[in-house]
Amino acid sequence: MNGGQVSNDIYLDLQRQLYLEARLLSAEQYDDWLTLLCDDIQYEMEVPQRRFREDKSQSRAPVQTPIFNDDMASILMRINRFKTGFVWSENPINAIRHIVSNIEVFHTDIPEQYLAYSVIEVHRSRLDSERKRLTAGRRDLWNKTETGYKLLKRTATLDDSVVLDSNINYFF
Amino acid sequence: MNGGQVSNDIYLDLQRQLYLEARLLSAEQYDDWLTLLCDDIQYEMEVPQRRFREDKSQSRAPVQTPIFNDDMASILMRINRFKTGFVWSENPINAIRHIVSNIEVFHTDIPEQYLAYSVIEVHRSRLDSERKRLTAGRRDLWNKTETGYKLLKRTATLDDSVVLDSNINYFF
Amino acid sequence: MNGGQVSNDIYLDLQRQLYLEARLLSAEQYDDWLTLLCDDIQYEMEVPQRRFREDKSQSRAPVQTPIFNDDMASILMRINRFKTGFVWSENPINAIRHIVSNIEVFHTDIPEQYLAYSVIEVHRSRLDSERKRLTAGRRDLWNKTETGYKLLKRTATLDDSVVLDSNINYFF
Amino acid sequence: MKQNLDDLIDFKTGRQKRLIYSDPDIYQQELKNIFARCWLFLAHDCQLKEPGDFIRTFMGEDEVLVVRQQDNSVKAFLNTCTHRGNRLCKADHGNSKTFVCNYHGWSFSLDGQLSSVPLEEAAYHNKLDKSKFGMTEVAQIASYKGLIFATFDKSAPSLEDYLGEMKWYLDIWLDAMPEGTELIGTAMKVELPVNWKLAVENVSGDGYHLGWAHAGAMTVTTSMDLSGLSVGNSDVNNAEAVSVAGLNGHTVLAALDGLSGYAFYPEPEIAVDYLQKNRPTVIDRLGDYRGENMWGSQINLTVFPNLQMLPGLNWFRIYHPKGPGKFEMWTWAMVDKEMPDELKQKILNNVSRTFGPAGLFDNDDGDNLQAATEQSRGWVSRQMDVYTNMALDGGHSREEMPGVVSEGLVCEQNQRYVYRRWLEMMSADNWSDVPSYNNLQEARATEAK
Amino acid sequence: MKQNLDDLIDFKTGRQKRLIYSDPDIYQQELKNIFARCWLFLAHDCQLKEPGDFIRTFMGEDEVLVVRQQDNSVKAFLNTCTHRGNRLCKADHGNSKTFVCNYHGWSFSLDGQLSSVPLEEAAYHNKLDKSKFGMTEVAQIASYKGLIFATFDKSAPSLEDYLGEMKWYLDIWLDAMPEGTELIGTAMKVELPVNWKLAVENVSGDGYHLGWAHAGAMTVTTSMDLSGLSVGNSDVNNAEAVSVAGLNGHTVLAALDGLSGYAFYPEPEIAVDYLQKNRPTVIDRLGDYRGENMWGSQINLTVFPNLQMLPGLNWFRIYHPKGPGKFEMWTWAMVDKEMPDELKQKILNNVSRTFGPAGLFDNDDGDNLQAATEQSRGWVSRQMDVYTNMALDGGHSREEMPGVVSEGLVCEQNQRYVYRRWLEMMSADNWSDVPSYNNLQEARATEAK
Amino acid sequence: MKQNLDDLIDFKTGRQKRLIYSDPDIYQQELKNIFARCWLFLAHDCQLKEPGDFIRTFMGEDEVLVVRQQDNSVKAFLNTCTHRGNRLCKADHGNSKTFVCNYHGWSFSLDGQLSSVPLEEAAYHNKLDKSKFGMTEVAQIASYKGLIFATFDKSAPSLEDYLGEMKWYLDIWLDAMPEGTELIGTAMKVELPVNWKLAVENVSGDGYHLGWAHAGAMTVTTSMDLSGLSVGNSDVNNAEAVSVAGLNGHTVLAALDGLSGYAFYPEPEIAVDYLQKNRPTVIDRLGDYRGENMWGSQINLTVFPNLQMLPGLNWFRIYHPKGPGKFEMWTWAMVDKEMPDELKQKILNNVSRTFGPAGLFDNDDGDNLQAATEQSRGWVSRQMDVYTNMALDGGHSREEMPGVVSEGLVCEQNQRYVYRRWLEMMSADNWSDVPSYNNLQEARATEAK
Ligand code: FES
Ligand code: FES
Ligand code: FES
Ligand SMILES: [Fe+3]
Ligand SMILES: [Fe+3]
Ligand SMILES: [Fe+3]
Repeated sequence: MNGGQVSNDIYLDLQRQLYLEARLLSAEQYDDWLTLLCDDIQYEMEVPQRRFREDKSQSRAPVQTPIFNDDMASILMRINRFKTGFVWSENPINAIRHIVSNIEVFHTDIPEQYLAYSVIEVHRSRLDSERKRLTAGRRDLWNKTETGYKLLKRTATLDDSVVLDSNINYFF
Repeated sequence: MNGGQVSNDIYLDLQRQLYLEARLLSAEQYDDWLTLLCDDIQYEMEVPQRRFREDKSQSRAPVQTPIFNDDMASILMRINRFKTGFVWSENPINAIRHIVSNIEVFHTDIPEQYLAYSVIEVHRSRLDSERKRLTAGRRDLWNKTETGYKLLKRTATLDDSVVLDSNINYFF
Repeated sequence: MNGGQVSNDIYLDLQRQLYLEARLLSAEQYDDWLTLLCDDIQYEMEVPQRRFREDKSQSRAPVQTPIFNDDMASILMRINRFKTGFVWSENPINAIRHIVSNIEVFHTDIPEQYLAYSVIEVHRSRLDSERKRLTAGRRDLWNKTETGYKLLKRTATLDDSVVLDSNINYFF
Repeated sequence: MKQNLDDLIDFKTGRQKRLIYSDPDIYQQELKNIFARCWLFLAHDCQLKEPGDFIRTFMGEDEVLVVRQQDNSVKAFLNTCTHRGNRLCKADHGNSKTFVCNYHGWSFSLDGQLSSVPLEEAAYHNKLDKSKFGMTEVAQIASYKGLIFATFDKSAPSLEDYLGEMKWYLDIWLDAMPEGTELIGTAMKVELPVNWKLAVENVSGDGYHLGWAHAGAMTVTTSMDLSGLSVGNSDVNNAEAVSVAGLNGHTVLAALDGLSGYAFYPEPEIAVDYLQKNRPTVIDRLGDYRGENMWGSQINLTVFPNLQMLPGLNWFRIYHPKGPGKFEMWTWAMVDKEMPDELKQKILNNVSRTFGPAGLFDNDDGDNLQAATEQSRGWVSRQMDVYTNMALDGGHSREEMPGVVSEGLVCEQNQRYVYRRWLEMMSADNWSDVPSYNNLQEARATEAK
Repeated sequence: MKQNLDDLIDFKTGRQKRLIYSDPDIYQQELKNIFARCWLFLAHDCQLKEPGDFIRTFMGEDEVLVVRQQDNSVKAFLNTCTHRGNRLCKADHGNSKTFVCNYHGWSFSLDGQLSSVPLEEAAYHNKLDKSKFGMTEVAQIASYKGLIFATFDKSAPSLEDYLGEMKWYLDIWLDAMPEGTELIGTAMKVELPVNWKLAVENVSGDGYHLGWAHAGAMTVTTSMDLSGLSVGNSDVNNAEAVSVAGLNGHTVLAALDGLSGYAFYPEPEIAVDYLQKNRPTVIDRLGDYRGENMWGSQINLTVFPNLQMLPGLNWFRIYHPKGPGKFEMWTWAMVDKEMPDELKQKILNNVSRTFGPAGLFDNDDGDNLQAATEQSRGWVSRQMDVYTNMALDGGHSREEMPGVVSEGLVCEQNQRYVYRRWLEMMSADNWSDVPSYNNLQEARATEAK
Repeated sequence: MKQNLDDLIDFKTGRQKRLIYSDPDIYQQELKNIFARCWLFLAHDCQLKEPGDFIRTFMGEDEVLVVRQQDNSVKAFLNTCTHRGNRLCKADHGNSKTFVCNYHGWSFSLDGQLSSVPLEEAAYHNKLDKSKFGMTEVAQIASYKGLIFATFDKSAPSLEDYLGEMKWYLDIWLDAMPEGTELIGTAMKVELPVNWKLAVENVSGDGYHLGWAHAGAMTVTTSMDLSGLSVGNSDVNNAEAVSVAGLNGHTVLAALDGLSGYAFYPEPEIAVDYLQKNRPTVIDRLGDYRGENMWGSQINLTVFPNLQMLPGLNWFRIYHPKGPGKFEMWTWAMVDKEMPDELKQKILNNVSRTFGPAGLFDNDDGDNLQAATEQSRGWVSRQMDVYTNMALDGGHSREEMPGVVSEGLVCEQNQRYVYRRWLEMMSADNWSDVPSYNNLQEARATEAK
C-alpha cells in the first residue's frame, strides 16, 4: 500500500491540509470541513482491546466494535444533531483544540491518492477547572481533485481501552 | 485578511521561525527572542468567557479583560523583572517546554506581511512531582524584513476559563 | 556547532525521518528502527537536577547520572530483553504514542552531518484508566549516508526531576 | 447507621437526600451491603466459548476473573495472586491454559487450584500446602439463560429467587428465539465522574428525559413513534406502555407496540422484517401477550443493582463503581443468535452510534449525570433533596404481567422502587433481613392451579 | 470540638497551629460555620444591569446563580434543579428569560418559581405542586452601595450590622464619587493549590511581604513612594499608614498620603490628575480626613471571610474554597464610574499586568502560599505553629477613624484579628454565640447626638 | 487500635492482612509510630563536602534540609520558615551561606538560627526574640561510617543501638576499604503508585522473584552465577547464601561467594580485578569470613524502615512515603572511594541501566508492586491475606554471623521479621515498649572477653 515518499510539494500540501482541517474542526466549521471530504468517505475508529500479544485468535472477538464507523450519511447525522441547537452539553462551547503532529505522506497504488499518517490530540476545556485530552493515531487516504485534496478514508486508533471523557461530541 | 497560501519557501521559513522562537522561550533566551519582535509589537491574550452561544450581547462585557495586552515597553518590563534576580518563584528554574504545532501561513493584504496560525502547549515541571500544562491557539502577523521575520502581532486564545497554574512567568 | 540553516530539502528529509522514527518506536518495530542508527550511536539522557541558577559549581555533582547512556551494544541489550518474551509488564501492550514537534535542522562543521532539535512527548495508555505522559527535548546528530539518514547521537533532556512513570520500557 | 439511613429515602413521596450521591461512608457501605452481597453480572456465555476463555471484570471495586472450565462450567475468582497479592491477569479477555503470576511465577490452573510453584522443593522444602492457596473463588456463581452472575455472599438467595418475577421480563429477550442471544464485538468502556445510582435510575425508569435531554439525537434518528414521546417533551402517549417495579428492586420500562425498539434506527426496515418473520416463533415460545405486544418493543430492563439491557436498541450495559463520584460503564451490543449477519452488523453500528463513547444519545446524558453528582457535594447542597414524585397515584397489579405496574414510560415509579430496594439492602445486616417480593408470583402460581 | 479549637489559635501571641491549613475535618467545619453562615459577596450591581442578567458563582463550595429580577431587585439561588439535582445554568454569566434544565426541561422563571414542567398533565396528572419546587433561595440577600451579598443563615445579623464599622472604610471607595463604582471586564479566574486563609491573611495585613516577595515586580513598576516600602524590605515608613482591625473580622491596611494607590503604575500621571480634579468632590462627600488622607491612597480592604478590594491598585477579589488545599481566585478591575475611559482602560491593563493570571505581583505570591499549605501536612509539620507576632504592642483607638488601629502597613495586627474572628465563628454554635464589635460605632453615634 | 493491629500480622504463619497496604488510618499511624520515631537516612557524608552544602530530603512526609555546618558537623531542620510556614529552600541540593525565605526575607544561618529579620526595628520594634524562632531541628542526628541519620523522637535509642548487630553487615560495604564509600552522580527519583512496604519487603528478602519477574533482564545481563538463581525460577542453590533477620527489623540477603555482586554486569572483568586486588586489604579489615565470603558477593542490606543498599549491584536507595498508595524512590550509585574512575563510571552506568528510571530490572518490578497495592483496596480484597510463608522451618543462629539466619536468598524469613518489627512499632506507645534484639550481640561480646 505504501508506495514510497511523495514530493516535497505534495508533502507540504497535505501538512497544510491537515492543519487546516484541524482548525476547522476546533472552530466547529463543519460545513467547511465537509468540503474536504469525499462523498464516499469512510471514517472509522475502533474500540481498542487489551489482549495478550500471543492472542492472535479472533474467535473471541470476531467482530470489531466501532466508536466511529461512519459514511457521509452518518457524518451528516452527527453534524445535523449539532445544528438542531438541542445539544445542551455543547452550549456553552467546551473550548476544543485539535493538535496534529507526526505527519507523513506516501504514494499509494492509485495515482493522486495519498496515504497520510498523523497523530492527533484533542484537548477540551470543560466547565470550570475540568480538562480532557484524548490521543489517537490516524491513517488517512487523501485524493487529489480539481477542488483540492479530499479525505477518502480515515482510520483512527484511540489510545484508550477506557475512554476518559463523558462524550465525544467532535471528530478526530 | 487571509490572502491565500504562501509559497513553500515562506511556509517553511515561518515553520522554522516559530520553532526557533519556541526554543528561545523555553531556554529563557529573552534577549535573542526580542530580536524576533517588531518594535511596535502587539502581544495579546484575553480571558476566555464561558457564555451561551446565543449570547451575542456585549452589554454585559463591553470591555474584554486581557491576560496579556503588551507592547514592547511592557514586554521589556516583564523581562526586566526576570533580570532583577528577585523573581524567587523561578529560581530554581521550572523546566519549561514550548510545544508548537498546526502551523499555517497565509498572505495578507500587506506585501511581505504574513498571517500565521499555530497551536502552542506550554509544559512546566514544577517542584517535585508537580506538572502544569496550558494550551492555546495563536494567530500571528509576521513581517519579512532585511533582518529576518519579525513578529508584529500575536493574538493567543487560552483554552481555560479557569487558569490552572499559580503563575504565568513566561510567554506564549 | 550550529552551522546555519539547511536547505528545505534536507529540512523536510529530516522532518519525515523523525516522524517515521516515532511511528516505528510507537509500533515497537525495533529492527526497523535499528536500521536508522549509526553503529557508533550515542544515545543519552541525564537525570535533571533542580539547583539554584547561581549554583554553577560542579563540586557537588562532578558526575552526571544518566537515565540513558547507551551505545549500540546496550541498545541491543534493551531490545533483546523485549525479545525474550519475558517482559511481563509489556504484555499486553501499553499503547504508546511518540509525539514529535518543534523540528529544527542545522548544518554542522562536518559535511552531511546535521544537527536536529525536536521536542518529544511520550503518551502511554496503561491498564484501565491509567495514563502516563513524559515530555523531553532532543538534540540529535544525523549523518546522511547512501542508505539514508542515520542517527549518530541523541541527547534528550527530560523535563522531570521526578519521573512520573513506573518504567521507561521504550526509547525517546 | 440504620436510623439516619431511613431519613435518606422516602418511598412514599419519592424523596432522596443528595448526600447519598457524594458521602464517602455511604459509598463504603454500598460496597459492603450491596456490591458484596447482591448477584452481579459477570459475563455472557458467548464470551466464554472454549475452555480457558476468560474475562477480566469487576464486582464492586473488586477485580474478578471469569473462566470457562474444562468441563464447560464457569468459575470466577478474585484476580489476584494468593502469594503476595499481585494482579494475576492483565488482559481484558482471552484464552489461557493457566494463569501464571508475573511476580514469582506461581501458576494456577483454570479451576483456580495452585498447580505449580517455582522452587517448591528447593525453597519451600515441599512444605507449602498448595491446596490452601488456590485463587479465591466467589461465594456463588450461576447463570440464567446465557447470563452469568455471581455473589460474594454465601447466604444470598439463589439466582432464580434473586431474579424472581423479573425472569418473566428477561425472557422477552433472552428466551424469545430458540438459540437465544449473544453479545457481538467487545465492550465499549467509558469512565464517568458520576455516582452510579444516577445512571441506574435514569435507565430504570426515566422515560421523561428522552424527549428533552435527547431532543437533538431524536431529531436526527427517529424513524417511528415511541409511545408518543416527542422532541421537546411536548407530548407523550402513556397508554401503550408500562413501568413495572416491585420486583426485588428490578424494574422494567416497556412499550407495548411490538415495534418501537427500532424507533431510533433511521432505516429500521430490515429489523422490522426480522420481527415480522419471527414473531410467530416468539408467540409460540412466550405466548400471545409477550409475543405480540412486547417482543420488538422498546424495553428497558434493570437487574438490581447495576445491570441494564435494552432489547430493541439492543444494548447491554453494566456499571462498575470506582468511588462515590466515579464509575466505569461497559456497553455491548446484544442480538439474537438467529439474526442475519447484515442485521447484526447494523445493530452493532447503531448501538455504537447511539450509546457508544461517541453515541448521539449517550453523549447527551453524561453532563447531566455529572452535574447532579457535583451538585450533591457542597455543604448546603448535600443537605438538599431530589425527587422522583411523578404519578405517585400509580402502581397496581395487572392480570397480564407480574409486578407493580404503572402506565407509560414517563412515570417515576421505577426509580422509587430502586431506591426503596437500595434502602432495604443498606439497612439489612444480612440477607435474612432483606424482604422478598416474589410472593405475588407464588400467589399467581397458586391461582393458576 | 471547641476545646481543641481553642488550642489552634492564640490571639495574644499571634500563634496559629498549622493543621488549620490542612485538616479535612476543620475544613468541613469551615464550610458549615463560616461559609454557610457569613455574608458572602455575590456580585456587583453593574454585572446585573437588565432583568434576566445572571452570574454563576459560589458560596463556599455551593454553586449559586445570582439573577436580576423584573422589579430590578436581585435574587440568588442554588444553581441546581429541584427535580433530579442537575446543574441549571452552565454559563458563567449572561441574560435569560428563564432557566430551563437540560435534563427534563423543567423551566424556572427569573424569580426562581417553577414556571412550567413538561408533560405536567400527561405525566404528572397535574398533581405536582409547582409552588413547592421553586429553586432554593439563599436565606438573606442584601446589597451595600453596589455590592450584593447573601448568607445561607436566616439568623445572621443584617448586612449593615455584619459590615458594621467597616462601612466607614468601604465608603472610601464605594461612596467617594457620586456615581459610585463598577467592575470592568470579566473575572480573571485562577485555581491555586492553597488553603484559602493564607491568601486572605496576606492581603488583610501583610504589608511586610511586599518589599521582599515582590522585589522584582516593584523594581520595574514603582513610580512613587508607598509608605517607605522599599525593594528588599530594607526600609519602611510606618508613620503615614495604618492597620485597622477589630471590625467583626474585617480589616483595613491604609496609607494616608492620598496618592500611593498608583505607586505601582509606571506612568501614574493621568490617575494622579483624576485624583486632583475630583478630590474636592470627595472631600464634600467623605469629609476632610478621608478625602485628603485616604482617598487615592493604597488601601487593602478585607471583608471577612473571603472578599478583598484594593482601591488604587483597583482590584477586587473573591476566593472560593475547593477543599482544604485548593481555592479558585476571581479578580476584577473596579473603577469609579466617572473615570474617563482612557483611565479605565489603563487601570484594567494595570490590574491584569500586576494581579492577573500573568500579573507581575500575583505571580510572586502563588508559590509562597502553596508552599505554606504544603508545609502544614506532614505528620510533624502539622503539629507546628506559625506566627503573626509583629508589633504585639500596637492596637489603640483613634479619634479620626473607627476600629483598633496600629501604625503602618507593616504590622501583623490584622492577621491576628482575622484568626480571632475565625476562631469565634468556628467555636460558635450559632450567630447568638458570635460576639459583635460594633459597640464602638454605637458609642460614637451617641456622642454625635 | 493495638488489638486489631495484632490481627493484621501473623509472624508464625507469615500472614499479612491486605488492608495494611491501603488503609488511610493505618498509614497515618505509620507516619506517627514509624517515620516520626525511627532513625531515617538523610544523606551521605560525601554529599555535604563543604560548609553550607545542603540536601533537601524527606523524613516521612515531612520535608527536611540537611546542612553541613561551619564546624563540619551536620544539622537537619524542617525545611520551613518559622514565620508563616513557607518552604525555605526549593533547590534539591547546593551550597548556601544562609537560607533566606522568599516570603518576607527572614534569614537563617547554617546552624538554623534566625540571623536576621527585615525591618526588625521599624516593624518588630526590636521585640522579636529571634532566639526562639530558629529553624526546627530534628530530635537527634548521628552518622555511621558516612551515612547520616536522624530521628524526630528524643527518646529513640542511639543510632548505634538502633542499628545494633546490623553494623556487622553494613561494615561489609561501609568499612571494607580504608577510605570508605561515596555516592556518585545525583539521585534518580521515581514516583510509584505503590505502598512503601511492598517495595521494602521485596528487596529485604525476596530473592524468589528474581528468576521470574526479572527473567528478561537476567537473560541479557547475567555474566556469572548468583547462588544458582536461574531464568524462569527453574533452579536455585541455597547452600551458598543466607537470609539474615532478627536485627531490630533490619535484614540481610547475602551470597557467600565473594564475587556474585557483579553477576549482572555483562562485562564484569574490571570489577572482578578490583575485588582480587583489594581482597587482602579487606580481609585485614573485616577478617577472613567477611573478607573471603561476603565482600564482593551480591548482598541486600535493609535498614528499617526505608533504606536499602546493594553492594555489588552497588545501588543505594531510600523510599519516601507520599500516602498509603504512593512513594518516591531515590536511587544512587554507591562505590568505594578507592575504586578507579573507570570502574566508578562503569558502575554508575550499570546502576542506571539496571535499577534507574529506565533500568532493565527496576522496570520489571513497578507493575507487580502497583498491582499488589491496587488489589488491597476493594471491599472484599482488603479483607484478604497475603503470605510470606516460605521455609517457616528456617531461622537459626550461626557461629560466624549475627542475627537469625536461614539458608539461601530464596527464603521469605526476612519479610516476616520486617512485618514483625512493623507490628512492634505500630503497637508501641513509645520506644520503651519496643523490644530490642541486640542481646545476642551483648552475649557474644561477653564471650569475647
Ligand atoms: S505474588 Fe504471585 S507468585 Fe508471588
Ligand atoms: S433534573 Fe432538572 S428537569 Fe429533571
Ligand atoms: S514566611 Fe518566611 S519570612 Fe515570612
Ligand atoms: Fe438518556
Ligand atoms: Fe503579594
Ligand atoms: Fe526486583
